Amino acid sequence: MKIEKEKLLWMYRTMVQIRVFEERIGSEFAAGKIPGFVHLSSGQEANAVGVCANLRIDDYITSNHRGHGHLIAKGLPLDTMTAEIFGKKTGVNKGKAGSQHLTDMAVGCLGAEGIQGTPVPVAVGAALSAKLRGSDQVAVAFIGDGTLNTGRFHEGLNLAAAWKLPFICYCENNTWAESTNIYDVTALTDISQRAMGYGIPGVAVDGNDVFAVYEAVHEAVARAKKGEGPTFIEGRTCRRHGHFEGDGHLYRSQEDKDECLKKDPIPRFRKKLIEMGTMTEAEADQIEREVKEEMEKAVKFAEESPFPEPEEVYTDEFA
Amino acid sequence: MKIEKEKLLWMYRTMVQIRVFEERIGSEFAAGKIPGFVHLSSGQEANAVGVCANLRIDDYITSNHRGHGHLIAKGLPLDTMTAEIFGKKTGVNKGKAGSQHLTDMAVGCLGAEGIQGTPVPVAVGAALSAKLRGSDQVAVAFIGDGTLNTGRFHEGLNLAAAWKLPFICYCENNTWAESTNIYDVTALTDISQRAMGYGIPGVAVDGNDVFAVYEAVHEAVARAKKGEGPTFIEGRTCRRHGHFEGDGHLYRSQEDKDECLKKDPIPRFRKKLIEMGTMTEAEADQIEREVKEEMEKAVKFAEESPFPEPEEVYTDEFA
Amino acid sequence: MEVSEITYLQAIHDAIDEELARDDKVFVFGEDIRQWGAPLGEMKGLFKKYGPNRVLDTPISETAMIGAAIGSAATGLRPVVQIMFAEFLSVCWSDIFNAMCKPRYMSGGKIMFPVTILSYCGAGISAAGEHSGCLDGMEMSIPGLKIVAPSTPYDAKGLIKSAIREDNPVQVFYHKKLILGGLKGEVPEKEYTIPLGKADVKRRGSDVTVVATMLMAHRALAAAEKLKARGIDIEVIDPRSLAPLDKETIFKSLEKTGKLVIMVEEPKAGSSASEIAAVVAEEAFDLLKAPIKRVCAPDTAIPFTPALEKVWMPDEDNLIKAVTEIM
Amino acid sequence: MEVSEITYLQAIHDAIDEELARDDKVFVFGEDIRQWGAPLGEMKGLFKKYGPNRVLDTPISETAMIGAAIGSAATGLRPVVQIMFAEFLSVCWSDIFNAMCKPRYMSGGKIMFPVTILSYCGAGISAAGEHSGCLDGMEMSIPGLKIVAPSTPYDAKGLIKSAIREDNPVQVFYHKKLILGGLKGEVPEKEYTIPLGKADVKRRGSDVTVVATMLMAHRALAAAEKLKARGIDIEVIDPRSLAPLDKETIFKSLEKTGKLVIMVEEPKAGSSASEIAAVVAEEAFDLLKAPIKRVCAPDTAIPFTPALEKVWMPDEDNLIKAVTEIM
Ligand SMILES: Cc1ncc(C[n+]2csc(CCOP(=O)(O)OP(=O)(O)O)c2C)c(N)n1
Ligand SMILES: Cc1ncc(C[n+]2csc(CCOP(=O)(O)OP(=O)(O)O)c2C)c(N)n1
Ligand SMILES: [Mg+2]
Ligand SMILES: [Mg+2]
Repeated sequence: MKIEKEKLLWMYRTMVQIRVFEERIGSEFAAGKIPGFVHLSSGQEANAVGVCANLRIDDYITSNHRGHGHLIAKGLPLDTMTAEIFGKKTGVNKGKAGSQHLTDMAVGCLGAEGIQGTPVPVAVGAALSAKLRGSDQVAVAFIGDGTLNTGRFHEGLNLAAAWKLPFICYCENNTWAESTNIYDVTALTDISQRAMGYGIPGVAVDGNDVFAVYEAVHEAVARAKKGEGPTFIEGRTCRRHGHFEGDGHLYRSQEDKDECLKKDPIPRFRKKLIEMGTMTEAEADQIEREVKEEMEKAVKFAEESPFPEPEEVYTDEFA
Repeated sequence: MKIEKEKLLWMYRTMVQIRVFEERIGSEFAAGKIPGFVHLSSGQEANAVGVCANLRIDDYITSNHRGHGHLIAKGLPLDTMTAEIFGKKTGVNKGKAGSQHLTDMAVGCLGAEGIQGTPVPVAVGAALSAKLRGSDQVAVAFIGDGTLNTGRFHEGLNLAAAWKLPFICYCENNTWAESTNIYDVTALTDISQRAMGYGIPGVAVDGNDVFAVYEAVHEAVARAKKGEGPTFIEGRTCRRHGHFEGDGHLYRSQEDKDECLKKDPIPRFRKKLIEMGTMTEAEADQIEREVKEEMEKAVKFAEESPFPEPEEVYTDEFA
Repeated sequence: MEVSEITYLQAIHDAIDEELARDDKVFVFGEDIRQWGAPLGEMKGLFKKYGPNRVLDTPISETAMIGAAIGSAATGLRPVVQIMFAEFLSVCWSDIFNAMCKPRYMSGGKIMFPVTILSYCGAGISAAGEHSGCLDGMEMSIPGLKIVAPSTPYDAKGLIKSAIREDNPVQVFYHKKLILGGLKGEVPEKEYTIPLGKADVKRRGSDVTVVATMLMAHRALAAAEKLKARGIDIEVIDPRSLAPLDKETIFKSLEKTGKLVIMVEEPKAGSSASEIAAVVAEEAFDLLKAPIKRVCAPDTAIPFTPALEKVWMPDEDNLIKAVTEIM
Repeated sequence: MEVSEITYLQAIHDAIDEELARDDKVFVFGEDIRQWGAPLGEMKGLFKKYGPNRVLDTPISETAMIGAAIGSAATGLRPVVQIMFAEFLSVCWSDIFNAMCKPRYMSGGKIMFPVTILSYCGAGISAAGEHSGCLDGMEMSIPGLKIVAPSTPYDAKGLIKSAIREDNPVQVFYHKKLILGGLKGEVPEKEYTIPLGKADVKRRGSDVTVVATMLMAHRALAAAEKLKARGIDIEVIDPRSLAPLDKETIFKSLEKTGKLVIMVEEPKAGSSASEIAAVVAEEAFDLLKAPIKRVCAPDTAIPFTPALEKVWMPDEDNLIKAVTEIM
């Protein structure tokens, strides 16, 4: 599949953005600068980017606790996002959401949900809306493998299938849900098989290969726009960090962790783009420098921003 | 498959019992003698009986709103059941349950549930218990086709599959959930395909043929007892009555209704048993007479029983 | 003003019908709407009139239904979702509590969900333990949710129309016994709405303030006549909205009576009566001359048999007793 | 009596451990117990000690987990099920409300469910809007459910052991901030249990009765010292069980003080404070000399940022203000 140069470069930059963002958030968290919990998506960047490279700004996504990457790929700026995660007034959600509930309709993000499974029916609702309004928008729910066992996944997927909605369920299968391996809590060996219970296509792709992700989603989007209904895509990927920062993921074998480091999607994509002549080593380095600078600014912005005033606790409950 | 004569006769008698019971409950309801709502299972008898003919009294079932047949087949006596449906003190549940929540642990009935889907995880829990206690009991959840779209079905089935529990999900596919056709609210044309999403066998049988049901369940029970895990069985059947008594089922085509009457499992089984020499016409007639008499007595018992005393409203909340 | 007499059922129907006609962003979905017009028939004819893009039948998937409402509301539509029996709300409780009612706040105002949920509630028809409940008090524990519970055709129509126009999630309860009992009442022929959060004094009186909702409002009015014969004059206030609650109307009445009985069709613990009592005991204590009585159901499930269901449900006698005790 | 000082976390652990050892019908299951010993570590070592038939890891399937608890409890076992964060209870609300808490009654006593549900609750660690709530009041609307909310290691251990031995469904809440804060307290080395439904007077006082649970009980005790400096002597009652509620202990205190403040970490509407206030306003009105104050959180979702979360949570100052207002 041919992807324009501009888009390829956007994809590369965005993957780097996510990695830089996540690693920096991780170190800021370790330094005690971030309250609460953070779940990082380092290593899973090809999924967020491969999906969102197929979406317009007015397409919809829902996301989960490991959502930073999805939101960056969908267009949320690093600065207000960082400020949000720092709990600052200038955060995209005024510090009320934090890492786990980032939401911005301006870029089509209906919200990151902390209750596993919820992203599915909510995105299905957005897809329904697109269909009823006669628009050609699509909606994507990002979920993890653990979420496949929630009732909401089932009800949402069935509804989307029955109504042939322009919906994609994108499952990042990093094989772990907290400390629990997906293959210990289902009887499936091939997760994408779950789609068969709904009569819709179930596709498995290498979730560390952004091209593979891009192509699968491209097809799913085309299918959605043709009114042929939803697609379930399993992106086989892995988690470089623990479940949340502070989790030593001792439940994983060293081999599992080492394997994951080796599968890093970013050097792989970089190499490919250079081979393809899309960019040079120097250009790639330049992108990385720019992104780091951007993140530096974002952290500075967040640090220098004030916390919200106490009165803010009473606002925004109702429209 | 060879079934002993005694069991065959029990199966025939039980199917007749269910039909006689349901039709009589229907006419008592029409006569204003029964409070609330009743959902009759006339036409679906081969399912309840084909399943329960494979169960011991200490095996477990859960049931749904259309549960009379399941409970009769599991061994609940007609008299205390009728009294229950009449709301009487002598009812199996003192009149507190009514038609929709019949429960009796003495015969392994963990309860008929009014919230669609609930029978699945509850029966899965009983199967878990059987496994943990090292018993060879099995648990069956009776559900309807509409229930396949509930989150509870999904979570229960996945759990049973993951844990390889001695569990059977028996779905009576009468194609209707109230006024909604199952094929309008899923994208499946073959309901038993839903099992594929869990990595367990999905079997479709003619739910109007008690032999077919018996055999499929027989195999599922054997599989369960061998520790191989759950089976999903779809019994393709049909509803002779409306959703509940009083529903004119105008949403069904006349053809659909006529077809259903023609598929009556009872004359079919009767004919077969006579052909097989298991019983004679006269014996069959005798069984029918006996059952009618039994039901007559049950109704008399219910009618003559008192309502519970007002103080009963305050009892039984806690063990 | 031209008025006509219509049933509670018709009022519900007309409210939805008029809002569907008025605003093409409004659509309605749920189980068994297309053919049945919903189980009790309040949506009869709507599918025929508005077609499959405005009136949709769903599978038995309450969590997906609320999800669909949330997602479509956030993206420009105004969904009206029928979650049949009030108990079924518990099936999608997280979806209502977490996914629908929190993000407005959590997002710092970056999203809004104009969703209306319609549900049947109430006992008295032997629908047994899972199809007879009122969950008003339980839902009052959910921040971000508005709750209305109309007792008359007039209130039903006016409140449902307001609910559909509201930019926040609103739960509408209607009582099965008022539908099946064929309750009638006068309704203006001209369009009208009733603001959420405005109580209605259904009967003026000076001795005791009785706050009662839905079926209980009718029982309170009936009890009022009997109490009058005994020389006790009760004021009957129907809050109509439980959230927001019109405290002022209750406090104003208490200035006159100093005595409060709250009558609702829920188990007492954690009921809407408890919340109303707590508000009064906190904010209008000085007006009180007697204990606040709650006339509620026992803290049990709801029994099937009419012999017990009747005892379970609060009735005129329970109210008369409570009122008399504080006279 | 020999005592030792242990943490709140250890107390939870020991209670479960001892009951697993004592009764082989007891088993525990939930998400991430095997490897993590549950997310906050209160079940560390149990898998190793009791093996895969007594300690089970589940998929993310809360409705199936409650179903599994119901089905196994009805058939001879005594399940202890971990539904992690209190908000996740809303995911299986119907299963708790309908399937677990009704059938005992509906069946006329033909079935029983000795189930213990364990959940974390409480804010103060910036866990944001879906991992910070206390659902006590919401659960108090469920007939048939007992609810305990211990504030000390002693209470936690004694109540959890009783909960596991109880033949009815019991919800146990423990507060994340008490776990993560490493709260310590004395616990007898000899086995003991605390009966459900028995409050504990955590501090004697004569001016105002303060009822407070979990983290709020600690804040009330801290406020008590500050109030003492101002010459106000509060009595702090920790109900420990919210259902059944030990009304007598509260009423007895009110005989002395005549004044009541209830402090709980929930949005005010529909909170456990509302229910307690309503009970007092109904049954002990004559003892009251002042309005019943509820010191609660605002009726909103819970904000993430510590700057706002701190304001959202009821604190000593809020309590001191409320107490002072009714002096
Ligand atoms: C309903 C519900 N149950 C449990 C949790 C706790 N929880 C948070 S993240 C998580 C694991 C999710 O795993 P997965 O979907 O695979 O996503 P990943 O963390 O691997 O990205 C769990 C169990 C939750 N958030 N919601
Ligand atoms: C959670 C839930 N939603 C909706 C209902 C209302 N309801 C009762 S029976 C029924 C249809 C059930 O259909 P099916 O499972 O096919 O069983 P059948 O009636 O055909 O035997 C519905 C929707 C319910 N009881 N529970
Ligand atoms: Mg995962
Ligand atoms: Mg059916």
